[in-house]
Amino acid sequence: MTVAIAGQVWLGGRPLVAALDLRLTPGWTCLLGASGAGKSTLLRLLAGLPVAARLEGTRQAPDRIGWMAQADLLQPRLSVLGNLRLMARLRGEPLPRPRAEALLEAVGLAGRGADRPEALSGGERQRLALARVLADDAALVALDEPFSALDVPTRAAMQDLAAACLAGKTVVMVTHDPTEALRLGDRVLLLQDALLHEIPPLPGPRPVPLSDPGLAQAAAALLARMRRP
Amino acid sequence: MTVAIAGQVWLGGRPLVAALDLRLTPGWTCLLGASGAGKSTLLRLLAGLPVAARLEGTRQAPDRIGWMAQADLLQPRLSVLGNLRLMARLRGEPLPRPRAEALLEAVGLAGRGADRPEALSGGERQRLALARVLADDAALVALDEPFSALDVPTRAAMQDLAAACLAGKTVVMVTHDPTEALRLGDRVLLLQDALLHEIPPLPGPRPVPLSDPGLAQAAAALLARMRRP
Amino acid sequence: MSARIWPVLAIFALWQAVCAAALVPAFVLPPPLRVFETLWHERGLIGQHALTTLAETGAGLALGIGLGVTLALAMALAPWLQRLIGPVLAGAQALPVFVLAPVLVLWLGYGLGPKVAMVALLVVFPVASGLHDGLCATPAAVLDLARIARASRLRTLLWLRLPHALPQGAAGLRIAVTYAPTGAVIGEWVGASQGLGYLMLMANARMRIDLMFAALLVILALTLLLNRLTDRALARAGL
Amino acid sequence: MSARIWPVLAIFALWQAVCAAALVPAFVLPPPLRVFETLWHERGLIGQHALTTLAETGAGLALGIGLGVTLALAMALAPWLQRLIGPVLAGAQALPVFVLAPVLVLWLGYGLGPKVAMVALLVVFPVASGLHDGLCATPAAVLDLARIARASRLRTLLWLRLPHALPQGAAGLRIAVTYAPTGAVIGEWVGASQGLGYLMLMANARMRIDLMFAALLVILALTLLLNRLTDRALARAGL
Amino acid sequence: AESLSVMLDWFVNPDHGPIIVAAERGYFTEAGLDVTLIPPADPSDPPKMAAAGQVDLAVSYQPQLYLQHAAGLGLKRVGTLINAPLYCVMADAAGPVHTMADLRGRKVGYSLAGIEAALMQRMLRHNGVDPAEVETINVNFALTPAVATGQVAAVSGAFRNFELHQMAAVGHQGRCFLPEENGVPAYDELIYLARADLAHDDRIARFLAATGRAAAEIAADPQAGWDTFRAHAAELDDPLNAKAWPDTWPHFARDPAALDTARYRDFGAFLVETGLIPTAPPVETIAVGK
Ligand SMILES: Nc1ncnc2c1ncn2[C@@H]1O[C@H](COP(=O)(O)OP(=O)(O)OP(=O)(O)O)[C@@H](O)[C@H]1O
Ligand SMILES: Nc1ncnc2c1ncn2[C@@H]1O[C@H](COP(=O)(O)OP(=O)(O)OP(=O)(O)O)[C@@H](O)[C@H]1O
Ligand SMILES: [Mg+2]
Ligand SMILES: [Mg+2]
Repeated sequence: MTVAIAGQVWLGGRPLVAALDLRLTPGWTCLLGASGAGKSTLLRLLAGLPVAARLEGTRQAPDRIGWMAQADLLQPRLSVLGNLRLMARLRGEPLPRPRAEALLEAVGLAGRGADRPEALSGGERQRLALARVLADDAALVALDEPFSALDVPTRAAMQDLAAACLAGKTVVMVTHDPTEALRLGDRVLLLQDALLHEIPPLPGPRPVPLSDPGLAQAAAALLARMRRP
Repeated sequence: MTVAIAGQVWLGGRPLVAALDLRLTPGWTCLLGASGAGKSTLLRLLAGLPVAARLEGTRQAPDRIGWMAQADLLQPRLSVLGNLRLMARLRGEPLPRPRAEALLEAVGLAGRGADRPEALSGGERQRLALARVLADDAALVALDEPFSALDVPTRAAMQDLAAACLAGKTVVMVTHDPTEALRLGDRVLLLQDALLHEIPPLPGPRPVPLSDPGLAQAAAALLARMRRP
Repeated sequence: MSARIWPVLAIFALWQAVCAAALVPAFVLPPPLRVFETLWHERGLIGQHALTTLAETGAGLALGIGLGVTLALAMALAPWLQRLIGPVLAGAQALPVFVLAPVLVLWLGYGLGPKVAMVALLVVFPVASGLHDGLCATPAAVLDLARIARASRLRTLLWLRLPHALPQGAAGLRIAVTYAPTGAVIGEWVGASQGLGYLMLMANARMRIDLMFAALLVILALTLLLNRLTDRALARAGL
Repeated sequence: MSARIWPVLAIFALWQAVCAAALVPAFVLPPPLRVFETLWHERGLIGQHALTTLAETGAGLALGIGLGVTLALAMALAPWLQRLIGPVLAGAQALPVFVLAPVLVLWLGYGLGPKVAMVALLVVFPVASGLHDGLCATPAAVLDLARIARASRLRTLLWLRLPHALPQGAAGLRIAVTYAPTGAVIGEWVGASQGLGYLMLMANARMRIDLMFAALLVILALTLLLNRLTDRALARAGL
Repeated sequence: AESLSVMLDWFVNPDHGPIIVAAERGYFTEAGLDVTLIPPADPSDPPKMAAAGQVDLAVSYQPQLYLQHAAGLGLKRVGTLINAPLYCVMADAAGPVHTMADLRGRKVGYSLAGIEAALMQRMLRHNGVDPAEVETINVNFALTPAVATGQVAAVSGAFRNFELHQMAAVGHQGRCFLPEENGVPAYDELIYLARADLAHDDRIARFLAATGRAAAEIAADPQAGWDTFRAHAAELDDPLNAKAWPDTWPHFARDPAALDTARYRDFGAFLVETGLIPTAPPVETIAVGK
C-alpha cells in the first residue's frame, strides 16, 4: 500500500503548502502547525475529501480510509451505539455487538450506548468519535486533533488505546500538543511557512512512556522551534 | 457583585458535586477535572443555563454574564463579523465597527469579517468565539475550554489577550491544561471524586510568564495530583 | 384542555357576533347556534356521511404518505428521476378537479377510488416536496462520512440524509395532513352519492345552508383532529 | 437545457401514446398534438385570459407570502396566538370554495379581490406552517446565547430563530408557490368573466376539451415556471 | 343612467341571449340603464346575492324559487327569461335505455341543481319505476362524459339545447326524456328574481322591456341575433353555441314580465306532493308580474 501526496496546495492565490512531497509508511505520522496553517486541509486532501484549497500534484491512497474529523460529526438522531456503528453501516459491513460494546467500554462510555450524543460531555463526544474510527479498521487512518477535548490522564489512556488498536496501520494525526506528537509519532512533521519540516523523532518503542525524561526535553525543544519560525 | 453557588449537584441519582460552596471574586478561577466530571455542568449552572443535572442549593450571579461554550455556537448563516456582533445584537446594544475590527485583528482574523464560519479552520472558529465573548464586556465571564483547539504559541497569545481584556472581571474558566490553569488562575480548582479541591496558586502577577520555572514545576505537581486521585 | 377551549369559544363568539350584527345574512352564514341545532338534529345523516369521508381520508392519507415518502427517496437517489417526477408532481397540483374528474371516473369508477386518489394527490406533493428538500440539504460535513465509507447512495440516504431530513419531512407531513379531508371533499365532487362533500353540495343546492355548515363543522373538526394527532405523533418521535 | 427537455418530451410522448392506443376517449383526454394546435389557434384568447390569471397569482402570492411570514413570526413570538391562529389557518384550508364564494363576494365584490384572496388563502398556510415549524425547532444550544444575552423574544426571533428556520421556511414556500396558480383558478369559480379558470370551465361546459387542455397547459407552464423561479431565487439565497 | 346589477345563473351562454343582445344593441342604455352583468360559477349563488342586496337582479330557476322561499330569502320572481323547461333526462341513443322504464336497476348520474332529484323521481314513477330501484350518483361537472363513456346509463339535469349537441360533438347520439311528457307540470327554466322591496322598481320594468325587445328581434331574425350574441366575447363564438342557438331562442320569453299564475301554483303543488316543501306559498308572495 502506497500513501503519498506531492505537489503544491493553493488556497486562492496563497500557497498553503509550497512544496509537498509526503510518503507515508506504516506507523504514526504526527502533524503540527499553527492554527490555520493548513493541517486539516492537508489531511482532507490525503483522505480524498473536498477542500477549499487546490492540490496541484498527485495523490495516492488506499480505498479504505479511517477518518476522525476535527468536529466530531456525531449524528444527533442516532444513539451513541448507532453513531459507533455508523461507518460500518455505511460500508455495509456488520459491527458485531460485542466488539461495539468492548470499544464503548474502552473509551469509558460503557452503558451509554442507548443515550443520544447530546447527553454526552464534550470529551465523551470526542471519545465516541475516536471509538468510531477505531472500529473502522482501515489500513490508513487520519485523525484530526483526536484528543483535544480530554484531560491529561484520559488523554494518555486514549493515546495508549489508539496506539494499541492501530498498531501496524499507517496513521496520520494532526495535533497541537508537542508531547503527544513526540510520544506517538514515528515521524513528526511541522507545517510552518508553507513548508513541511521534519522533526527528529524520539528513539525507542511507541508510545513513549510519559515518564521518559527525553520526552519533556524534546517537547520543550519542539515548542521553542514552533515559537521562533 | 456577588457570584456564589452552593449546595449539591445531582445527575439522576449520582452526585456530580457532593458539596459545593463556591464564592467567586474578581480575577480568574480555573476549573480542572476529568472528562465527564461535571465541569461544563457547573459552569452552566453558574451562568443560569438549563442543565440535565439538578442543583439542590442556591445560586447568586449578576444579570450580565459573558459565556463561551465548549462548542463554538457560531451561526452558519451569519458572517464572521455578524457572529462577532451577535451577542451585542441580542442585547440590543451596538458593537461599534472599529471595536469589532480591532477584536478580529487581535484574534488573528483581520480581513475575514465577510467570510462564513464554515470557511474558518477549527482554531479560527474558536478564536472567533473568544472574540465574541471578549466583545461582550460582562462583569462575570464563563469560559469552557476556550483555547483547546489552538497551537501552543497561538494559545499563549490568546491567553494574554484574554487576561488583558478581562482584567478586573470575575472570570471562571474550564480547562484541561494544568499549565494554562496555573498561568491564568488566581484560584485553581480541581473537580475530583465529586468534590472541588483547591489547588495552591502560583505567586506573582498574572499571566505567569511561560518562562517562569515555577510554572512547569507546579504543572507537573498538579498533573500528578490529577493522575492519582 | 381548558386552555385549548378558549380559542374555539372565541371563534364561535365572533361568528355569533357577526351574525347577530347582521354583517352577513343567515343564508350566507347561519348563526352557530342554529348550525349546532341542525348538527344535533341531523346527527344520524351527518354521521353516516362522515364515516364515508373518514374512510376516504384515511385510505388516501396512507396511500399519499407512502407514495410521497417513496418518491422523495427515489428522487434523492436518482437526480434524473427528480427532473422527471418533480415537475409532474408540481404540475399535478394545478390540475383542476373538473379536468381530472372524467379521467378518474373512467379509470376508477364512482366508488372509493377517485376520492382516495384525490386525497393521495393532495397529500403526496407536500410530503414528497418537504422530505426531498430536507434530503437535499444534508450538511456537507456529514456527507464526508459517506465519502470516507465509500457508501452506496442507498446507504448514504438511509443512514445520513434521511435522519437529517426528518424535521423537514415532518413539516411537509403537517401541511399534507391538513389537506387530506379537503381532498376527500374535492374527490366527492368528482362523482359521489355519499360523504360530507356530497352532503354539503346537496345542502347548498337545496338551500339548506344550516345543514351545509353543520357538515362543514364536522370536516373542520376532522381536519383539526388529524392535525393534532399528527403533532402528537411527531412530537413523540422527537420532531 | 437539453437535459431539461427530455422529461417534458417523455411525458408528451406518453400522453400521445395513451391517446393513440385509445385508452382514453379524445373527449376525456385529447391527443397532445390537437391540444397544441388549439393552443396555437387560440393563442390570442388564451393569452388574454392568462394575463388575468397571472395578475391574480402574482398579487395573491405577494399577499399570501407576506401574511404567512407575518403570522409565523407572530405565532413564534406569542404562543397564545399560535393556539388561536394555528387551528384557524389549518381549518381555513378545509373550507370548500362553494362555501367561501358567497362570503368572499359579499365582502370583496367580483373583481380581482376574491381571486387574490383565494390565492393568498392557499399560499399563507404552507408558508406560515413551514416557517413556524422551523422557528420552533431552533437547537437548544443556540437558544443558550439568547438566554445569556437576556435577549427579548423579538431579538431572539430575528437573530437566532429566523436564520435557523430559513430552510424550513423555504420548503414551505416551495410548496406554497405550487398552489398559487391553482388558487387563482379556484378563485375564478367565485364568479369571473376572465382568466384561465373561467376559460377552462367554460370550455368544459361547451365540450371544447381541446381548448380546456390548451388552457390547462398554460396553467401547468405557469406553475412550473413559478416553481423554477422560486428554486433559483432560493438557491441564490443559499437555501 | 341608473345602474342595475344582474347576476346570471352561470357563465354567459346562449340561454342569456336576450340579455346579451339587449346589452350589445344598446337597449339598456336607451332605457337609461347602466347594466352590470356578473357571471358566477355556482348557480346557487345568485339568489343569495340578490337577497343580500349585493345585486339587484338574479337569474335563477323556477323550481328553486320555492326552496329559496322556504329558506327565507325573501325573493320574488319578477320576470321570465326562458319560459319552458330545458331540463331532460338524457341517455345514449345507442345504449340499452329506450324508455324511462329501462332505467330500472341502472345508474343515473346527475348534477346537483337542487331539484333535479325530485323531477327525475316523478318521471320514473310516471313510468312505473320505483326511484329506489335506480342508483343515483352526483357526477357534478361531467354529465356528457359520464353518459358517453358508459359510466352511467343516463344523466338527469342535461339541458336539451346543449347536451344533445355535446353528445354529437363526441360522436354519440343522445336521447332526451322530457319532464313535461313524463308527469311533471310545465315550468319556466330561467327566471329573474329580485328582493321583494325591489319587485316593483321601475328599473326592473325597463330592463325587462329591453330584454323583451331583444327577444322579439331574435325571434324575427335569429341569425342576426346570433351574430350579435357571439360578438359579446371571443370565447362565446364556438360551434357548440352556434348549434345550441336555434334550439334555445324559441324559448326566450318575448314578454318577460308576463306571469302565468297557474303555472306557478301547479308547480308549487307538485313540490308539496314530492315532499320537498311542506306547503306551497301563495303565488303572490313569490312572484309578481302582469
Ligand atoms: N443531557 C444530559 N443528559 C444526561 N446526562 C448528561 C447530559 N449532559 C451531560 N450529561 C452527563 O453529565 C456528566 C457531566 O457532563 P459535563 O458536560 O458537565 O462534563 P465535563 O466535566 O464538562 O466533561 P468534558 O471535559 O468532557 O467536557 C457527564 O457524565 C455527561 O455524560
Ligand atoms: N471553505 C473555505 N474557504 C476559504 N478558506 C478556507 C476554507 N476552509 C479553510 N479555509 C482556510 O484555509 C486555511 C487552512 O485551514 P485548515 O482548516 O486546513 O487549518 P488548520 O491548520 O487545520 O487550522 P486549525 O489548527 O485551526 O484547525 C485557513 O486559513 C482557513 O481559514
Ligand atoms: Mg484543523
Ligand atoms: Mg465540558
